[in-house]
Amino acid sequence: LDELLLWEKGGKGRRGMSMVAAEVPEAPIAPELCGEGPDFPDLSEIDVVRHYTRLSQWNFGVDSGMYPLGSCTMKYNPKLNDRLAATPEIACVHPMLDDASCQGVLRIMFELQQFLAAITGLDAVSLQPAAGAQGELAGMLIFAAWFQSRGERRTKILIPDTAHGTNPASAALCGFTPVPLKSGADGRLAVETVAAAMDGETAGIMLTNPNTLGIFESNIRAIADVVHSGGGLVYGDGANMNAVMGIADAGKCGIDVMHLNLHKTFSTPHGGGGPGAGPVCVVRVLEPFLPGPRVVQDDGGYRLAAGGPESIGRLHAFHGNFSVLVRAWAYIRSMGPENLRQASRLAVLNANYLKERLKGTLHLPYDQPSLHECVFSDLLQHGAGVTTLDIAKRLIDYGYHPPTIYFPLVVPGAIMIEPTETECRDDLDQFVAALKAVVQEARDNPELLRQAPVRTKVRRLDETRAARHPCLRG
Amino acid sequence: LDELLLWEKGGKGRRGMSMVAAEVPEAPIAPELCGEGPDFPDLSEIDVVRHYTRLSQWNFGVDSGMYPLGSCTMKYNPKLNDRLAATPEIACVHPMLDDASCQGVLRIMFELQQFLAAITGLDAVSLQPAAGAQGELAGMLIFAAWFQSRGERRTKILIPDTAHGTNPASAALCGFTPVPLKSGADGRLAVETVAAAMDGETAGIMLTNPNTLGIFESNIRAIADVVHSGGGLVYGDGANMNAVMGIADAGKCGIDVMHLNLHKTFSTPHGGGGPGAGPVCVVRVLEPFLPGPRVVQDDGGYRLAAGGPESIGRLHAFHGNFSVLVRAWAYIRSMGPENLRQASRLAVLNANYLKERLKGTLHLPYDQPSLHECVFSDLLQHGAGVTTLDIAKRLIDYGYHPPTIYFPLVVPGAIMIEPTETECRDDLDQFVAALKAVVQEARDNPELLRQAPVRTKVRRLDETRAARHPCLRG
Amino acid sequence: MRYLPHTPEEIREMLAAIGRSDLDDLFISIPADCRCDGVIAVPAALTEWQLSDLMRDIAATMTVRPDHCVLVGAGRYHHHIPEIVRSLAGRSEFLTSYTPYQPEMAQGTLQGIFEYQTLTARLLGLDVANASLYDGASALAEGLLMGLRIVKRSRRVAVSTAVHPHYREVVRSYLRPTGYEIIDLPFGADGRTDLSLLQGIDGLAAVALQSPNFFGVVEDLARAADPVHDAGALLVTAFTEPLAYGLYRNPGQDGADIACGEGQSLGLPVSFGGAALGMFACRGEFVRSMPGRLVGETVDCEGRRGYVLTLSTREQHIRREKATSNICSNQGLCALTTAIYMAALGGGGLRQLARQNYDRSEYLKAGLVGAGAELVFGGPTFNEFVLRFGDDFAPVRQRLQERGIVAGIELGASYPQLADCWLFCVTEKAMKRDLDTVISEVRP
Amino acid sequence: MRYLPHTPEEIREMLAAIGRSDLDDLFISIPADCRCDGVIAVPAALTEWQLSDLMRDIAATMTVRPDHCVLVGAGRYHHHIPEIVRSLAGRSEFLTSYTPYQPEMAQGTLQGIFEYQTLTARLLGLDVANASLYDGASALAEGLLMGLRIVKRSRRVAVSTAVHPHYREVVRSYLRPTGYEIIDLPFGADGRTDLSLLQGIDGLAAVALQSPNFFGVVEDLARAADPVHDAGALLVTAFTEPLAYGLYRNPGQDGADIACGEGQSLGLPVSFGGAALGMFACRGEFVRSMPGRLVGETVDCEGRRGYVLTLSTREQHIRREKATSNICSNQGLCALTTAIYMAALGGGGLRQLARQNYDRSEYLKAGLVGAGAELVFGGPTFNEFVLRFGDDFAPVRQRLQERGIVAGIELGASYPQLADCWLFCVTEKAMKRDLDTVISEVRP
Repeated sequence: LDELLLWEKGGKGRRGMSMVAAEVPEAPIAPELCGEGPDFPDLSEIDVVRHYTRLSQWNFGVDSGMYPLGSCTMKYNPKLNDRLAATPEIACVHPMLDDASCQGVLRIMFELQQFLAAITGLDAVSLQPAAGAQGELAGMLIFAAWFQSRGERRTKILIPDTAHGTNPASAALCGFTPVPLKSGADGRLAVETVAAAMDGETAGIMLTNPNTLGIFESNIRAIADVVHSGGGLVYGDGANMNAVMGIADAGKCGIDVMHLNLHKTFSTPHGGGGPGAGPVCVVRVLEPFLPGPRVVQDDGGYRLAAGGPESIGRLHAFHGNFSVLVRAWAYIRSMGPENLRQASRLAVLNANYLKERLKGTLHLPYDQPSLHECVFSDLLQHGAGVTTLDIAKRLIDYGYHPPTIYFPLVVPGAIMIEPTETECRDDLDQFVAALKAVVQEARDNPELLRQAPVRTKVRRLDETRAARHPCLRG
Repeated sequence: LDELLLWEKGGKGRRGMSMVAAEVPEAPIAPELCGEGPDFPDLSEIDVVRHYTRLSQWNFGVDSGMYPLGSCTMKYNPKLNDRLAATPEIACVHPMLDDASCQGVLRIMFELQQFLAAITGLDAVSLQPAAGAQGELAGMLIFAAWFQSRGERRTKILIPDTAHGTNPASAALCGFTPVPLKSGADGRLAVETVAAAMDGETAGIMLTNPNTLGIFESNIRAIADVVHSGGGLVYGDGANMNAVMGIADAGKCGIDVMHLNLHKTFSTPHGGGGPGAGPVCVVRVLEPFLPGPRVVQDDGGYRLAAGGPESIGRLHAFHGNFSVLVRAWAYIRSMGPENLRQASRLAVLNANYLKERLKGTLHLPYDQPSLHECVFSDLLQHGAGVTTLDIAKRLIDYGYHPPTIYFPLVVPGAIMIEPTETECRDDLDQFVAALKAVVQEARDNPELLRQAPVRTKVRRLDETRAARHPCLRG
Repeated sequence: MRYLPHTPEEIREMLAAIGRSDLDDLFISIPADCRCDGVIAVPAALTEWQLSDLMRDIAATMTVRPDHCVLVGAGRYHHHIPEIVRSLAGRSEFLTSYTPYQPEMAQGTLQGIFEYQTLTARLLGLDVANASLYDGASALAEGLLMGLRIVKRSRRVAVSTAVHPHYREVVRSYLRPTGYEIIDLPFGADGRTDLSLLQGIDGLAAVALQSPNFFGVVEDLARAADPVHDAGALLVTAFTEPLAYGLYRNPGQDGADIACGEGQSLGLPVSFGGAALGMFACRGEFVRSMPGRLVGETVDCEGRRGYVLTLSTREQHIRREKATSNICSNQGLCALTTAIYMAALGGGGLRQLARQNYDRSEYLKAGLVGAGAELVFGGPTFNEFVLRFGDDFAPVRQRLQERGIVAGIELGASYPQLADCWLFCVTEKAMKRDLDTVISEVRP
Repeated sequence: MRYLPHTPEEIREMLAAIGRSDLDDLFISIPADCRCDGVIAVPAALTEWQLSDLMRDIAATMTVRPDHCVLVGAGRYHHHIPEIVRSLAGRSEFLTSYTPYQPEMAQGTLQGIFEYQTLTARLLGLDVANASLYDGASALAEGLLMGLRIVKRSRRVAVSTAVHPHYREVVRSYLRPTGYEIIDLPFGADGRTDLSLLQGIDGLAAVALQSPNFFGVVEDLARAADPVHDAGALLVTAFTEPLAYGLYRNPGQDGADIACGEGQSLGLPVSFGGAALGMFACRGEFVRSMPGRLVGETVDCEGRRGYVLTLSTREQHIRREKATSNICSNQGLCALTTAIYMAALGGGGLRQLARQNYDRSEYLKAGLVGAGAELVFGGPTFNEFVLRFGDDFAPVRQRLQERGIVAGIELGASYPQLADCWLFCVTEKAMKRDLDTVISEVRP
């Protein structure tokens, strides 16, 4: 059952929303500046309600079922936090008012800064970055500003092949040239690899830890020592923080700068692509470089403190995705220290349980102690002429969102599974059963997989056509 | 994709909701009175969220599409009114507090009483009945109390074959014996029919107007005169008020008692079966018989006035489905007098448009000027061996909720369509096209209809088995 | 108007299609003397924003606010409601659907109600529960009418005077026109119903007790069942606070034939008493005499499990005047809401929550008795109890109300013999600091 | 904890299945010297009810409340938001889904964003819009970086000083490390940007103007386009109040190559400035240089229309360091929300609403000028304008704030030359009676 596009519906003169009555006379306006207004369709309220209700029904969310998208931490998004973020007194605060009018919201931001520092083991936090990639950008801008403040010119940055995909682009935006490093056969970066690459032109390293294979970079302290002694800085991509809350301390690992993804570890909803939030945390010495303003507390209460002369400056017109920050704050307040740690422990338990149960069904390229996610490949299915893509699409017919596929690049045909802690064992068992059924089908009737999905509103879409003949608007 | 029953899920010790911390010591309790607590499943919050999210996805509502269920007035349910009814200060009011603490909610009830009186043209209103059928019951109790107060014993009640189905049962609950009356070939009740049946043992008549054929009982004033002059009362079933707001005046029609369905005419959501609200409206002379308490206004503000000695007494522990009343109040305030009238005019326009466009496709047993709904039958499809039920089920595959079927009983194989005013012409045209396509299929491939529906979670369910071997719980 | 989609052009075209010249033409079947004069006397239309402002102004007039501590029960109970209950029950597929007459399009509602029936039957300890009735009061009336249908040729029911006074009023309203007789059963010094009267009554179809009753006192149902059954009657038990069965024995265990009452406590807002939920359960043998909708499990033509409305031969649209009731709807969304609440709470949670209510209530009870109040009834209670104070309590209550605590209600209006007795209710929402405030205000 | 489903028994069994003895065993790969000391220093867990109470207490500390009349814009605008926008955008299938990497399971998000792109392109008068960026400020930075990519070998951009000061700060942050030069363009007495400087600048990739600009003044974009293009640069226009294009000519009509700005006005709450929405559109020829996600229409293997993320060869996960931006998400739900708002408003509604803003703003402007204030800039405005008062305005503003009206902000912090100048904003939410109150307070 299809739903037309908005502008294929409606009739001129309908209205889907109340209009305030004119209380004042119409004012004259210069005709040469006047436009005609955009060609939007006119709809009634029920048209709009049905349109978006139907659209929503073609979407799969965490509330619909398991979403084992590796590296994305699709955990349960508490409804309570949505309501709290919509508290009218909070949702109406204008960001250009004076601090005295904003004490409540400043308090939330101040506390969240403190909480994130405590969770990472780092010293200072800016909440401004609106997403993980902007957090990375903030980190790289801090790198650049640091070396600039020291009068040094360093142009290279080391990035292992198990890091997140945004890292090279973030580094490049700040003028750094990424230098790829190969991880070892155990899926970890070796100290020697770093030592060999580190030189006086190298600004530092961007590590994801645990990395995208779900493996903890056990050599991280030694690696950090090598980088630091070469005059470089260590960037830790904190997107996988869900594995190690209350367990690993980024500061002790030797990390200087780290961003967090509140929409991953801290349970804020992904919203079909955003808004997220990517706060950046730093060690004390880098605090002056953080983007401003940040919230400080003194006798007068909470206030916004602008960035100093070394600050990289603003990254957002105001304070980042504030309504996302409120949700993350609420999540941390709901969990407390014990439950945050337990969440990580259970996330890792779930991933290891899945790995154990799927071993043999799917090829496991790195059979290492892993944390919150595990990476398989389609190697065992090559005989049947079935690919990772086919397996993923067939899983859809079983009611699951597929895992992350073809990432990390270090594993050909990767199938990267992150269950998160909010899945219970029964659900994991059902997922295992579904995946095994798909793999059995791959043997018995591979065409089923190649034709999949068949139970969705649309079947496999022609992405090549979309790119060759772009139709980007109606 | 199936969803297990609640108790097929879960694990003992999970919790889906916060528990307050114990602040006071545990108190002793008599062991012989102590139970073990019920055998409920223990679930986590995400279990509960997914369970009910999935369940909701198997339901069709007004927000999903056209719901042309005759006699049920499935119009758009404004979201705004849901929010207003949930206003925290309103949703928290305890009904045992004194009037001074309840002025706001009493004001809403008082105004709604006034509004409903104005809309019906009757004099006094009780909001207590929790549904249309309870409103009917209230009406019949008023009939009984009226005759009792006059020392009369009347045992019969006239009910035409075009009245709503609950009427006989409501009358019987009050000890009246329903006397069925046949409507004429034009779908209307003739004055002579009533005159012939009216006698000194007859308490009155229960009319639905417009009746269940969608036809206005044009003889109503003469009928009322006959009943009144025979010492009887006239009950008007106001379930079809959506046809005549601001157009027909029940008081002028000679109606003494009438209930309204706020969940039909006044746009409150049906909730899969309730809560509804069925206020009862009466002429001045019957006011003392209304259920109490009602809200009155005097110098001290609004207050609850208990029923007097002639009142039929309470029908609800408190004030009926108050949160439904708030929504209806909000709807009337949003619409104002012009839009209420226009809603009826457009509802009737839509029904007549559909009737015109479907004439010939489906058999129209009463080709009369009709109001908000029209009744067809499957007569033209008998040749193909296809029934009303098959047509209804096949419509489901086209994405529509079927019309009301096999009602009213006066039309064999009835298909009763009420589009309501909130459907736009495009949507009516699409519905007509779907129904014509189904009728074409009935000619070309009747098996398609008999097998329908095929696009739903379950196909035709075995209702006989459900009744023969009842399984009413897990 | 945003709810009316028709453009003037569409109206013209549609009128043309049906051969009418204007909208008024559509109403030719309505005689002139049945017509309205002028416009409807309701206020002019408000925009969404004006109406929101108006509601805000009305809300501002409410003197007892959401953050107040309201120590009042008497049929409606303030409990915490998790956000998920609100958000799930508010999903528009549930909210905007009709009674599930087309089961293939309503499996959500139907499975949800089947689960509600199951949880309700388990909670009440009976074999089968219906899809809900309007509220606890009408459920009790329907329960007694059901007893009168089952116990043929009986025309009497006995109702404890410790049943909620409003429930008794509704029972009277329902039974009056058909001339059934209602016998009042008195309560004793312990606040429990005195059943000694029963022996002398002939033709008794049902005996109604409420437990915990209006005074919060838990009736000794186990000992009541035998005398009731010996009198040839059914034991119909009512309740206003089902949470009690998380801690106390349930009606089914104690021999009730029919249990009926109010489900508001289980996840519904107090909301001035409605929307309410009549919960209704009975022993299996009586199912065909039950009022109200029932959902049953069955299979579809391919053998898949599914749910339908069933046993509708009891109902008005089939049986018409011979139906078990005139009811044709249920409180569907309210039933679903309480099912969501019960699912979120779970069995373990229900027990803990009931404990919290009991312990806090006992804490206040003991504290006030310690401060000089007299406990009016000696029987065991759950989360409500009745006290008498040496001095006039009204001014104390007024002071407490100014501090945001609503301390009980006075019983004289319903029970003249209990004038100056105050009914208190303590739920998990009452914080110790508020209870301590009440105690210290009372202490001389 | 209600978010953690594992029972102790399940944990035991799962550990047994993977051959570990306890949960700590799972972390053997983490060296001891990388471990946390003790527990995380965050406060103890709160129940749902405790957290709700805490939020209520925090809300109570906010002195500017939802019913206040806030005559402040400067980048965020108070507009009415219909309840349907909130309730539809809040549907959990939208809210809890990820970036639509699996299009077959995400047609809702994808069609919704395709429609957003379309409405945005139509609103801005350009050929193509992306799926959104973080906010207006970073959108402008990305727009200028895009200009620098398109106009090869250019290393300079010119930015009007009448662009929102925070936007200019963000531009500086983004451009600083790569050494691009930013040239400030001054504004004139009419509040419009003075473009006469442009002629002398070499190697200019882009010129950024905001319209309406920070002072609320509508730039004469039509006359700006030629000199900018003559200088070999792209015209990049920013905006903070897209509602203006319901009344005024849109950037595309006036020759803009790239238009970028903030979409908050279109149905998003002010919410202390976030979540925000960076709207971004450009001429069709530049689409492959665009940053951010794009949704395109295509067909499935059976020919049915469907939507996918497309042109991803521009993006970081394919091109890595050669990508057009490092962005890998969008403000998906914010974009969807504004699309819902634009759909509910419609073209006719947008025009009416823009008129309401303009008329009310002109009413206050004229009223205050009549009461003695001086209009600082002579150029035409939309819903914001700058005034200077003869007497000290701060005490007047304080009195108004006590009456629930927040009257403008002072500009000295961002523009020392505009100390004692006040920027006012009037939207459709400002009622005439509030505007009259302001005027009468100002009148000597």
